[in-house]
Amino acid sequence: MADVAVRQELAGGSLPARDILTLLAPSGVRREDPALECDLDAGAAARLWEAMVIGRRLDRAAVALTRQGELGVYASSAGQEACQVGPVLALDAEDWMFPTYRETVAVVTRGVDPVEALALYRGSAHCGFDPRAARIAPSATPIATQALHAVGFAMAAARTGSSVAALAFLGDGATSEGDAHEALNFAGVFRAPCVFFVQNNGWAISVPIEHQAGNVVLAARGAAYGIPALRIDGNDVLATYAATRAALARARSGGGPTLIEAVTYRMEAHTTADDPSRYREAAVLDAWRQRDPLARMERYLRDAGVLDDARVASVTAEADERAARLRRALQDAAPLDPLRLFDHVYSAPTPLLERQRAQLADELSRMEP
Amino acid sequence: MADVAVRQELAGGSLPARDILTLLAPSGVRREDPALECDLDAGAAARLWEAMVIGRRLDRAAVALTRQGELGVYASSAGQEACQVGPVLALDAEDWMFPTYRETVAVVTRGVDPVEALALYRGSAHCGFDPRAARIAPSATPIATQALHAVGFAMAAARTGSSVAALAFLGDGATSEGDAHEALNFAGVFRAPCVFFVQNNGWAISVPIEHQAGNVVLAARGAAYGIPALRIDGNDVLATYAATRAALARARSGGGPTLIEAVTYRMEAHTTADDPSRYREAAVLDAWRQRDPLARMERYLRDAGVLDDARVASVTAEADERAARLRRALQDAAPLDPLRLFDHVYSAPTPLLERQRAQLADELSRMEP
Amino acid sequence: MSAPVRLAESPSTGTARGGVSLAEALNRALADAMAADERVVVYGEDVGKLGGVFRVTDGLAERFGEQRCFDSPLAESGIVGTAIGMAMFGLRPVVELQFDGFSYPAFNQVVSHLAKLRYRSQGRLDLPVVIRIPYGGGIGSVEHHSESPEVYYAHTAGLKVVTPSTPSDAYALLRAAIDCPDPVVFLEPKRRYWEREDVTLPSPAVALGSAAVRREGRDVTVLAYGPTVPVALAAAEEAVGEGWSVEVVDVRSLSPLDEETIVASARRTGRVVVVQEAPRLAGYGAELAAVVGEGAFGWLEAPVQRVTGFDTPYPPARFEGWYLPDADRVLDAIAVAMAY
Amino acid sequence: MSAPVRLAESPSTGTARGGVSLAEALNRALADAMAADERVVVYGEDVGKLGGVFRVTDGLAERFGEQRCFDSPLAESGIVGTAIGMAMFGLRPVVELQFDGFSYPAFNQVVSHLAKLRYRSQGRLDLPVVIRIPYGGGIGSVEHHSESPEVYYAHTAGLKVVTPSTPSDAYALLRAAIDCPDPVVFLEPKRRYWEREDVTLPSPAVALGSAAVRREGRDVTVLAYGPTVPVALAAAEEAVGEGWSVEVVDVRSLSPLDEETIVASARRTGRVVVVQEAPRLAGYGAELAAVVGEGAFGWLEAPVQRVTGFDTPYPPARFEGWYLPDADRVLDAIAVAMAY
Ligand SMILES: Cc1ncc(C[n+]2csc(CCOP(=O)(O)OP(=O)(O)O)c2C)c(N)n1
Ligand SMILES: Cc1ncc(C[n+]2csc(CCOP(=O)(O)OP(=O)(O)O)c2C)c(N)n1
Ligand SMILES: [Mg+2]
Ligand SMILES: [Mg+2]
Repeated sequence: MADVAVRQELAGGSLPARDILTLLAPSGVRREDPALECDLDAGAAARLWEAMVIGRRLDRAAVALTRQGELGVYASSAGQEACQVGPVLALDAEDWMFPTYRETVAVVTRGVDPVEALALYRGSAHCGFDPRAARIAPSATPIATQALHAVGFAMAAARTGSSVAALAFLGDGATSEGDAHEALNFAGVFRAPCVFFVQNNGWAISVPIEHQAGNVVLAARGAAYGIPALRIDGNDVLATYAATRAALARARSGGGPTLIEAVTYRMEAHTTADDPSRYREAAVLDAWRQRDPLARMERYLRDAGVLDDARVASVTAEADERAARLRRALQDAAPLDPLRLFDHVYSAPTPLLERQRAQLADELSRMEP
Repeated sequence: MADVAVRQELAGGSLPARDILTLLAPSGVRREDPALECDLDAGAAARLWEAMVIGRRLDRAAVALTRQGELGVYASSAGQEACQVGPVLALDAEDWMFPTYRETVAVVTRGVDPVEALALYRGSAHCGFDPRAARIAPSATPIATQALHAVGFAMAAARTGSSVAALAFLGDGATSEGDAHEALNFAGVFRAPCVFFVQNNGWAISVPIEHQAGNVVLAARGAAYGIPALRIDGNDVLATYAATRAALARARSGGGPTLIEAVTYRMEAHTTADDPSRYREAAVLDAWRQRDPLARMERYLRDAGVLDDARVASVTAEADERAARLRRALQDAAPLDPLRLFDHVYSAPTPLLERQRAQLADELSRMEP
Repeated sequence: MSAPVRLAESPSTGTARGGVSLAEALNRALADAMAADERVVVYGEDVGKLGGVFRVTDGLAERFGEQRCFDSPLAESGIVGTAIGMAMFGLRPVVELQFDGFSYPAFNQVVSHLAKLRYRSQGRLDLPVVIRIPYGGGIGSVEHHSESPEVYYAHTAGLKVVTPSTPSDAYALLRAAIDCPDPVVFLEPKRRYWEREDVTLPSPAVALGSAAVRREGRDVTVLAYGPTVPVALAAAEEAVGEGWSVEVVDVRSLSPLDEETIVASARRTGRVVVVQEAPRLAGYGAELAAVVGEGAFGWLEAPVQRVTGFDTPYPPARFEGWYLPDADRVLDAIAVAMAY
Repeated sequence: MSAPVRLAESPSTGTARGGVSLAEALNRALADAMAADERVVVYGEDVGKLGGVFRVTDGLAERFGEQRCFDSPLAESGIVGTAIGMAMFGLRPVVELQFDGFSYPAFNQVVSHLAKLRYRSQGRLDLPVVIRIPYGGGIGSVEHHSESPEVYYAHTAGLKVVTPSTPSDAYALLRAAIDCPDPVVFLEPKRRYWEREDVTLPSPAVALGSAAVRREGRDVTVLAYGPTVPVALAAAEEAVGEGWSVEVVDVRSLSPLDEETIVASARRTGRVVVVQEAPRLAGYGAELAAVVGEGAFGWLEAPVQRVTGFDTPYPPARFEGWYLPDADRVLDAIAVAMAY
């Protein structure tokens, strides 16, 4: 944890260094924290672990599928599983989440088929799932933009008397964009039922958080907007779950938005196209491996007696099976229909698009043998 | 001060209500504050008062000239003279300032001829003064954008080992824009020698600060960026001067940026084209008149014995004379040369611009009798 | 070219001068849309209590309550970004960006999301968002208040872009825009806000994507839109004195473009002049010229003439009378076309 | 149209394949400019230690120190806005916006300030800022990484906009852009980064504002720029088989536009095809078509043909082979022109 300690120190000048709230020590020992209550007993918490196991397995498969050319590129969630599983499982069915390209594990945890979740990276669709059915906005690539969508969604919910809330995922780098600020400010002004979940994984591609923010304690932003904020251990799925759950409850009861900074670490390259050896020492990963979100949860569940070798094996087998299904589905995927290129630009095609569609259809017909 | 009290209260939830630092009570009584030291004795401070008297007089003239059609529109500084005079007189000769459309008094205080300062509002030039000579960036209209210019300027100064600092003016409404945030964050990251002077005058056109910001204590933003921040009485010119002076000294000594929130009030309409009766009660102005920046300074200087009726009369006469000169200059202004329209799009004209210039010249020649 | 334009009078909401002003027609369209569909919400800077700096939203907050019409913080990206989120929820936001020159901070949200989310989601997300932008010059204002950004939006696939030139079109097009499941950038020719037309609202419906022949003629077609339509009509009127019969087409919908009406007119007359306030290089008039060149090649008797603003930033107010295309300049272009 | 493009190989910095790649030429131009003038500073996201996601800034931080080449926070408006301030101080910033689709957050700073500050200040402020933007499709990337935003910039008076298509032009144009006292939007055709040319750097100087005839021909002129120049050249080569002699003009400077070279070529051949990756409506090709229509009216034997991307948002990677104009499509357009 040298990294986090350094970051906290850096923050010292401008803000009393805040504790990082943790419910589960890296060792797997359960802690209590009055600032963060978790109502899940070990039995109920097991599904958090299961989702992380499955998420990590699919994530690993996605990296491999990229090497095999089935995906064009992929941004791994490795090391951040607790940040993606906890908040998602804290959502109510009707809530919406607003992910980025980093949140594939979050998207599949919400129930989206991995094939659909990965269409973006396969290059077969910009968004492979149905946002309305999944109650997930299409994963946003332009940094921080989705935070405003989440706030607008939440404002609409509040204005129409709905009790639905919105969950926005953001990276640490994203907090530098103007949109992140405007989102926090709109949320503060309108007391929008929106939870901002910032995964501070230490990096924005090659730029470390220390070069990204004048105060590396991102939770310190909350006060600027009159928004309650907390800083939690992002590798502790009990903490990510509990913090999000409490924030959603506050949102639903009219208490407005919450900013959660989850301190975690990006264990993989930025994407499969990135070469992190150019900008970071592999050694730092070791410290973070000691803080692995899955290992500590497994330890905790085993100690609590809700997990044994058999269950571990069966969950692992299920995860493998899902990964295999994903692989098969991609390998067996039907060819794409080029003419779909023209669909859904508008609610109805324009004359210009009709002409262009006809042109491509003609070209295709001329190519036929 | 009901207004400010209310605003402080509103802030309570998220931040310990901060004191508003004041060196000169509305009554004109000088106070000491360990957090804000002012090295000017009353004798030296008199020039602050003089600049405010002249600024207010010119401001009033500008409003009148708008009614007479000499100016197209004007955004008055009335009530905010202390915010514009104090910071400007705190600058060193080599420093640059980055004003908005609101800062006409600041611009003339820096030494710009009022005719040049008002060309923007006359519609004769977008910027009537020479930014390099005045060391003032052209007044920015797109809200908050100038803050980034100030930061970039300061970054450049720091990188090249210069001891020049930058002063950025911002309104309260401006703090909602993404650019304000990006400016604060860049300044924090690069420890840019830049002072952000926010005139919280309570309004962004018709929108009160309470609807603008989730936390109406704008100084609370500083901590988010690791930037020292302070909140001062914006109608106290000793405070605006001293705070800016200290911030500039810190900037120059490598201490990085400072955020100053000056709590003040917009006494006039947003601009001469605005009708504030649609959105605010005239009554609220009374409370603010009790806090007039000029009156309290005059009281203080008289009590200190550096000001008497004679000097008041002579400064007033000089202010009147400057206003008269301004009026005459505008009324006697030479007609504009239409072909100047094409100058300075690029460092040298393009063939297209040459053609268009010739076209207009031809049109003009055909119009001649 | 005319003398420098003076600062415009403020918008009248009275009816003393008879008829309906363009601003009033827009106001009525908003009110009727809000009354007809409670999913319609209106927000932006100063649109609530103040009723907008041009009073286009006057009375809406009072009538529909501040849940349906309200002031936002001063942040255009925030305005458009939250409107997108509201549309995802199921509302139909109509947001105002206060001036053309202040629409740019929202550009990323407009281009990267508003325009693309339907496509991105394979048609699963409707984006019924209207962005109202008062645009164009001629009101004697300071910099950034007189821009003609139509190309930025028209070139962006996924957006619809319309601009009315009459009060009755203003009403009909705004209603159509609000009813449309696609995002619409609604460009309001601000110097025409106070021009009046003797019309009873609601005016007849107008389909997005259709141009209108405003005046029939035989010799030359003038293509104009938004603020320059009255300029084109004035030139057409003056042309009568020269013995030229000028057809004026109000393009009205910049995206999609009604190529059919435009090409048909060009083929009829064989001569075309296009008019825009924006600078010439890569302006919308280039598209009109290109479409005419493609569709009426064999019919053209003269090259398409472009009458445009100059390729400078918008000049200070006292220069704008020389900058803006006026009837004389259009007439000059007609003369050039006729001389072929 | 070709098969779907696969994810591009990563940029090579080796010289195994001989010659200089476009990315290497840019890297060399930056290094030479920094060595020649200490006012030149380079920054942006990931341009420091990483050397940029395309390695165009590789080695600069190491060689010139982190005062001269450094990473910025993730904020494009911040990058351009601070560059403007640096230019006011007297530096010559060259900033990178990581991808075309991520240039939009900076749009307000670019359009409202960078383009206008010289004009606003009556020539008292120089704005020697270069904004480098890797642009265009064809690298098999995810959404927002393949946009062609050239019209947004070219239509903005006060900006210069250039786009090289060869390594030697890349070097020369970037040096010219950095030396220029005006702001330059420098569009780098990212799918050409790894194409090599046998050239010795520094390559001969090229003036901003000049087009280049890349291949002479008699029958048809193809106007292309940036990534589509090689496409046009390939089509010209194929056209030989049909007996058509095709001239290819690399427009290269989108603003200002070298109308003279273009019109001269159009008059010579009498037939013109324009090629762009961007959607057609109000794209840059419309300007080229309009300029040709105006300047070569009496010479044209056929309407100007526009070969463009389709008017959709940029499609998913596996569709881009069908989306992007390729040599076959250009050839089809040549055939149409020749059939008149
Ligand atoms: C507006 C914008 N600018 C630049 C990029 C390029 N980019 C993609 S990811 C990334 C870093 C994001 O860092 P962070 O927000 O910390 O998220 P992480 O990747 O660590 O999850 C950048 C710069 C982008 N996608 N959008
Ligand atoms: C980007 C942008 N959006 C909108 C406007 C229109 N506008 C001009 S002044 C103003 C209010 C500014 O309020 P504040 O920052 O508090 O400054 P003040 O006018 O009170 O000095 C607005 C919305 C603008 N100039 N720029
Ligand atoms: Mg990160
Ligand atoms: Mg204000």
